[in-house]
Amino acid sequence: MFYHRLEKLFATTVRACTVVAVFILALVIFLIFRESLAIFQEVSVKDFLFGAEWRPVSHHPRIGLRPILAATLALPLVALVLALPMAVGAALFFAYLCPGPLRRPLRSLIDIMAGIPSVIYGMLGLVYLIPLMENLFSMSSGDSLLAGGVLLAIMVLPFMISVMAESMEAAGSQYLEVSKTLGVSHLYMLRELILPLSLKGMIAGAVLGTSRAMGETMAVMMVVGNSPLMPDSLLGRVKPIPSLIALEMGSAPLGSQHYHAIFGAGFVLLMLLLGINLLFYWLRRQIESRGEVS
Amino acid sequence: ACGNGGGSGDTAAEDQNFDGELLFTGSSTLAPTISQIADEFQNEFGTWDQVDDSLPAETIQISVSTGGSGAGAKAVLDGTANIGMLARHAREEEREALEEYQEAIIGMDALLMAVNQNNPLGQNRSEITAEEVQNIFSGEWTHWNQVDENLPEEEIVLLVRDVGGGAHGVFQNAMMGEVDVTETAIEVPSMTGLVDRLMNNPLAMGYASFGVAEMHQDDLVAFVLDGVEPSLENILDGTYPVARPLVLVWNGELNPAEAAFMEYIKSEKGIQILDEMGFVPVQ
Amino acid sequence: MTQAIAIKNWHVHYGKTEVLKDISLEIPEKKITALIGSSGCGKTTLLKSINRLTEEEPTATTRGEIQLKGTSIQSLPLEILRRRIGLVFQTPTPFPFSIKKNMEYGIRYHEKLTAKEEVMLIEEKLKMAGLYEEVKDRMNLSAVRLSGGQQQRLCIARSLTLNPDVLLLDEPCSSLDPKSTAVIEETLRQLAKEVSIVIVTHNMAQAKRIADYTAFISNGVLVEVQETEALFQEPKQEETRCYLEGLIG
Amino acid sequence: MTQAIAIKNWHVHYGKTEVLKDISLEIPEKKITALIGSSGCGKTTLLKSINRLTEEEPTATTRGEIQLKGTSIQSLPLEILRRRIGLVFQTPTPFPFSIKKNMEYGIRYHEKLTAKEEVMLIEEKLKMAGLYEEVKDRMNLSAVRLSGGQQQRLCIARSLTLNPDVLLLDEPCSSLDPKSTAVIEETLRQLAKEVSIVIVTHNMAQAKRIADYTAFISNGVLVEVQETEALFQEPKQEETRCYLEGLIG
Amino acid sequence: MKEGVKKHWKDYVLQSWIYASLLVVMAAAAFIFGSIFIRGFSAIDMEFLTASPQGRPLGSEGGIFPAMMGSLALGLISTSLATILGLSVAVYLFLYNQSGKIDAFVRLIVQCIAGIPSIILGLFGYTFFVVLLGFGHSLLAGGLTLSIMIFPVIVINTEKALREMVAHQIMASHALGVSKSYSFFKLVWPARKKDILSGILLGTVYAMGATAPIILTAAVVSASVPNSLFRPVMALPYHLYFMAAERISMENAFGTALVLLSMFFIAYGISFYLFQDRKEEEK
Ligand SMILES: Nc1ncnc2c1ncn2[C@@H]1O[C@H](COP(=O)(O)OP(=O)(O)OP(=O)(O)O)[C@@H](O)[C@H]1O
Ligand SMILES: Nc1ncnc2c1ncn2[C@@H]1O[C@H](COP(=O)(O)OP(=O)(O)OP(=O)(O)O)[C@@H](O)[C@H]1O
Ligand SMILES: [Mg+2]
Ligand SMILES: [Mg+2]
Ligand SMILES: O=P([O-])([O-])[O-]
Repeated sequence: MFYHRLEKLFATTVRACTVVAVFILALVIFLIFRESLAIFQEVSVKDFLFGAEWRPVSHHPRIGLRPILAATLALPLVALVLALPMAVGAALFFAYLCPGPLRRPLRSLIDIMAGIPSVIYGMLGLVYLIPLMENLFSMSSGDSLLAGGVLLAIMVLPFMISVMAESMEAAGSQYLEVSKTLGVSHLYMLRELILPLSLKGMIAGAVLGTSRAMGETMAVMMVVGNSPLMPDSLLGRVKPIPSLIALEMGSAPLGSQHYHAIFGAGFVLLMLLLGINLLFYWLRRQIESRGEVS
Repeated sequence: ACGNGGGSGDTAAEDQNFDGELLFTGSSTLAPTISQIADEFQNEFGTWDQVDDSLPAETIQISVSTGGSGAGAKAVLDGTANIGMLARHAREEEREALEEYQEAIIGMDALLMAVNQNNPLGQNRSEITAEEVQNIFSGEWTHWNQVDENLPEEEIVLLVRDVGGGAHGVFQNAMMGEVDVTETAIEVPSMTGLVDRLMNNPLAMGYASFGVAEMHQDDLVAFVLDGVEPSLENILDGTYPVARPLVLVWNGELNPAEAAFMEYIKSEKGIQILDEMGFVPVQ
Repeated sequence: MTQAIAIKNWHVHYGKTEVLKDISLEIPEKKITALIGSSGCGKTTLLKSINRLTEEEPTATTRGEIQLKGTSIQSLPLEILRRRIGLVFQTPTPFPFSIKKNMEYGIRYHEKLTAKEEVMLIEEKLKMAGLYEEVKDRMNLSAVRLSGGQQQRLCIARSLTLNPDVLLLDEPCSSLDPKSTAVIEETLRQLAKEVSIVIVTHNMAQAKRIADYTAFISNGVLVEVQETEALFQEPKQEETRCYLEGLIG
Repeated sequence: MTQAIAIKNWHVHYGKTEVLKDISLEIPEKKITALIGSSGCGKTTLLKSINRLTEEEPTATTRGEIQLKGTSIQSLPLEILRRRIGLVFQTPTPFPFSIKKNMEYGIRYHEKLTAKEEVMLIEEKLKMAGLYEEVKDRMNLSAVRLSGGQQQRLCIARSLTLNPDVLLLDEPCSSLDPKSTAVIEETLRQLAKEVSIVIVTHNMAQAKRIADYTAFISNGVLVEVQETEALFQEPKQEETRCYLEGLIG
Repeated sequence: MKEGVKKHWKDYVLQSWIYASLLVVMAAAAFIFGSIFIRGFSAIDMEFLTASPQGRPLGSEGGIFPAMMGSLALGLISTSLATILGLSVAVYLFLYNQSGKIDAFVRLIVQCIAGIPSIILGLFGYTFFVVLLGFGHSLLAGGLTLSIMIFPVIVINTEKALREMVAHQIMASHALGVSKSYSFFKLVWPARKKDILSGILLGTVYAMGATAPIILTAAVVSASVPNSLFRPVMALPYHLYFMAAERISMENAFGTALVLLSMFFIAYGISFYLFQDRKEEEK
């Protein structure tokens, strides 16, 4: 009998693939770490992370990630500040105010927006956003932290909306009917019941959005100017880790100091994002366990 | 074509190993030219046996990629490309890293100190000194009025190639010496991109490849540097200080297909395209 | 006997299936009326009809008339109607806030009270629902930490904060232990002095214990309604008898 | 009286909560045994234990022994065990395929029959479940389009295709109308001539009507088991009496 | 007052906030889709869809056919690999695993892989597939790298599809004593295949839109239609990046963007349709 015999093979395949999947993560972390190890033999971890200058191929090479790291953190922060209020507002609409027939088309639209490849966003940024910045702020060149932040905000917005709307629905839908029996208006319910209930969902959306923004490469690279400066002004130019890798990796000779330094930067980024994801995982567990109590 | 040293008995075995696809990687300055030549080559012959009847009847396929001169050297080193394109001399380390380093210089290029045609400085004068260039690119001077009191107090927007670009090293060595280029400069990942930004920003200054600048003569002002005009002759005889070679590098012997195409690059046709693209061919 | 609510030839369809068929029923004032019937016969739907929650169901369509003290419920603004008719669901549905906030939720929307008046109102209603003594010292406790029975009484108290004329309860004790059930039954008996109550129950014994009148619904049709005693002793309809003897459902 | 199944000192934990505590119970052969008890007392868990479906629940751990005709169920290969012990769930669980495919599902895995034998087997089992006449002309109809009662009978028939020795039913009639219920009850009475049946029910009347023996479980503990008549007339335990009088649950 | 609705000032604030947000989102959507459609449409003609990039600089004329094929090939390879891996993990969690701890652990890992930024995957793909395993800059290396990127998406989407499977039906299948593979192939797959497939399709377009992972592993500026796993390929997103960042031709960049976006719409259309279909069935 075919299926009796298949069972063993199927079960083994399924198990083996799961093990492989688990090992992929380990392999990624290990390899990136291994390739970056050499740089820490030349530069101390502290100097690497907090050194003030990134000049890997100068006559006097200096490998300091401080301005790069600061930009890596500043960009998603700017994006978050811009996107969060709008994401919450729009998510409320999609979860509780959207008229029935519009619901699915609009939600699909948001999903599609969340899936647009980032080069397309980058191209639009290059063509429309940068000249706009130049005109608005009379900048001599529109490439800037702000341009990157705005573009990232637009990119993560649909993603955050979709995460938040889902969690808002999950958090509030069981109380809708009860609230109605108390004769209160829809808006009253939204602000007194749904908003407080969605708090953790909103945090989750914000965290996930931030982590996306932090790892984003192509779009950001096309609008931030890529000068390794401290992000001390919104209109200043910056160079975050993903841009650094994309720009410099191509030319860093295999095994050179520059090459290892790039992997070092990549490892820092990887750790940052894994950290954020663990945080998110913990947060979601909190939310779920709260769900059980009620 | 390649030497027909092998007996005809080996042809079958050769056919098996024959590799009719080539990948060039490296200089963004050189890439458009090589792909142009490759395009002509493919159109003219189609299959390898048309080039040389000792080669099998496989379709000619030549891919060209960019990433800067550094990427070219690296790709040959890690074996991901057949031939690397460099818009500078290969560095000592790069030569040493390759066991059997081989190169061919196919042309010359220069870096012009250029500004937008509406740039205040460009409209005032046509000359610049090496010292001024150094002051500007090191970040000593940040506004145009520091270059010349009569100019408006507006920011100088510096455009440079990223560290992977051949131009980066050439400019550093020829103009800056030990002084670093300021961090406030905008890094553009290709020469065409750099020139494009130059054409669109009246406050910008940058170093433009002679070849690329040629194509946009009307939109740019290229300065005479320390009294030397960036002309064909001055570049060829080395009087213009920021000149650079266009180099193809590879490791070991060329295979038959590589050799056949290399021949074509050096042929009349190749030279003509190089010339059309604004570079100075060398034999 | 005055009526709190009069239902006249009431029909409800979900999509194409008719779940309530030509129901006509009068709910007497300040009495407890029990609705019994097998699962899926339409009891919940009838309760929802009375405070127009059926309107929130996308597929539901209704026909007929329901009056609250002589006024058609259609003509009343929704908020006023739902203020006057409270509804408590089968599963306790406290909001996941503190006890205090649960109680304030409805009040703050409908009324402008001083802090003191509010505290007093909340206290009064918790007492009416028989919950006050148990929670008075921990009003800031999250309501979801209360026991099931306490949660259900909190929901009743929350409904009472709006001073409704009618209170509808949908199997309020089905998920509770016997002790909580007894407390809630006592609470309802007390409340019936001031409020008209309709209670859906699947527990015959409970209907016998607390209801003044009992209505039996089968398959969307109102089979009969009588004083509770009479209905259980001598049902007029054969169908009711079968149901009570456990032959159906 | 021979036993089909013997449960000995059986414990089940979900995570840290013990939901079945030291259950010892014997299921007589070719009789109907009813399990009664309030919601959440562990009836479903007991049924799942018998054909080792508890093993599919990630958090469940078990202790004790269960025997099928004298052999420990642990020692039987899972496939054989589940073939010999069928289980029908509370909510009808037809697969979203045609009636025919639903019936073939189990057969095709366990046996190699010719097309003709298969058709005959399916026909026979549909007849045993009292469904044949209603569906014989539309075997290719999607099973989800059947009525609830028909779906449930289909699930019974599907279990029967494997010729089980024991059939476990978890409140099979709870979502059905009285007529379907009557049909299924009749079906079960017929089946009991050949198969040992365990049925969970929350309907006392149903237990009275069809069960030979009745076991009462409360809070994970087996309170008592007797012949049905005896249990309902004179329960030995006070707790059983309370439950039967409707004081609990 | 209409319907007795009392509006608090906070209600006005909330309402304006919600609608302002909605307006911004809709305006952004309209702008993005509008500009790409309008500008992209004028760039697209038969030649654009069927020819190779031409002109000087390369890509300023001609079409994007090899890039379309390259992207399809990358999508196909990455999807097949990721599907095997992703489906296995989802099925393992759903049917086989009986430990809550393993479940949580595997989910955490999948979540973490989903969180690895694509550029880091590119770095990984370069060191592992390109250099260590010696696949070179190639279709295979790019496909493998992309498959790691989309595999968590497939796990998550498949999981979602499986979770909609009524738990009781699975239990009923177990109760019939059949094996798990039988349950999967005869019950779960027929019942949920449309959802699973639409989840996979979304993974495919996600792979086809990614740039960062393929820069270092697979993509080149110019190559023929892919014909070997060990050759580099052109890809739509990288071509788009090249056109836009190097300012070769904004018109063609928009055209490429529109083609890329159309693939998205087609995929969403198919999955929308599959979804619709299922809803109908359930009635
Ligand atoms: N929102 C809905 N859409 C479609 N059908 C519904 C909906 N709500 C209820 N029904 C159907 O209407 C019928 C009556 O449902 P109702 O909830 O009123 O029954 P009930 O008497 O309260 O049952 P129970 O005792 O199980 O609570 C049932 O057949 C049910 O399936
Ligand atoms: N998978 C599970 N994980 C954790 N707890 C469970 C699980 N299944 C059941 N329980 C718990 O075990 C207890 C017994 O459940 P069980 O389903 O056996 O009760 P039951 O007697 O069948 O109830 P009902 O009459 O409502 O069907 C309940 O408290 C239930 O909440
Ligand atoms: Mg109900
Ligand atoms: Mg149960
Ligand atoms: O030609 P580049 O090396 O400067 O890109």
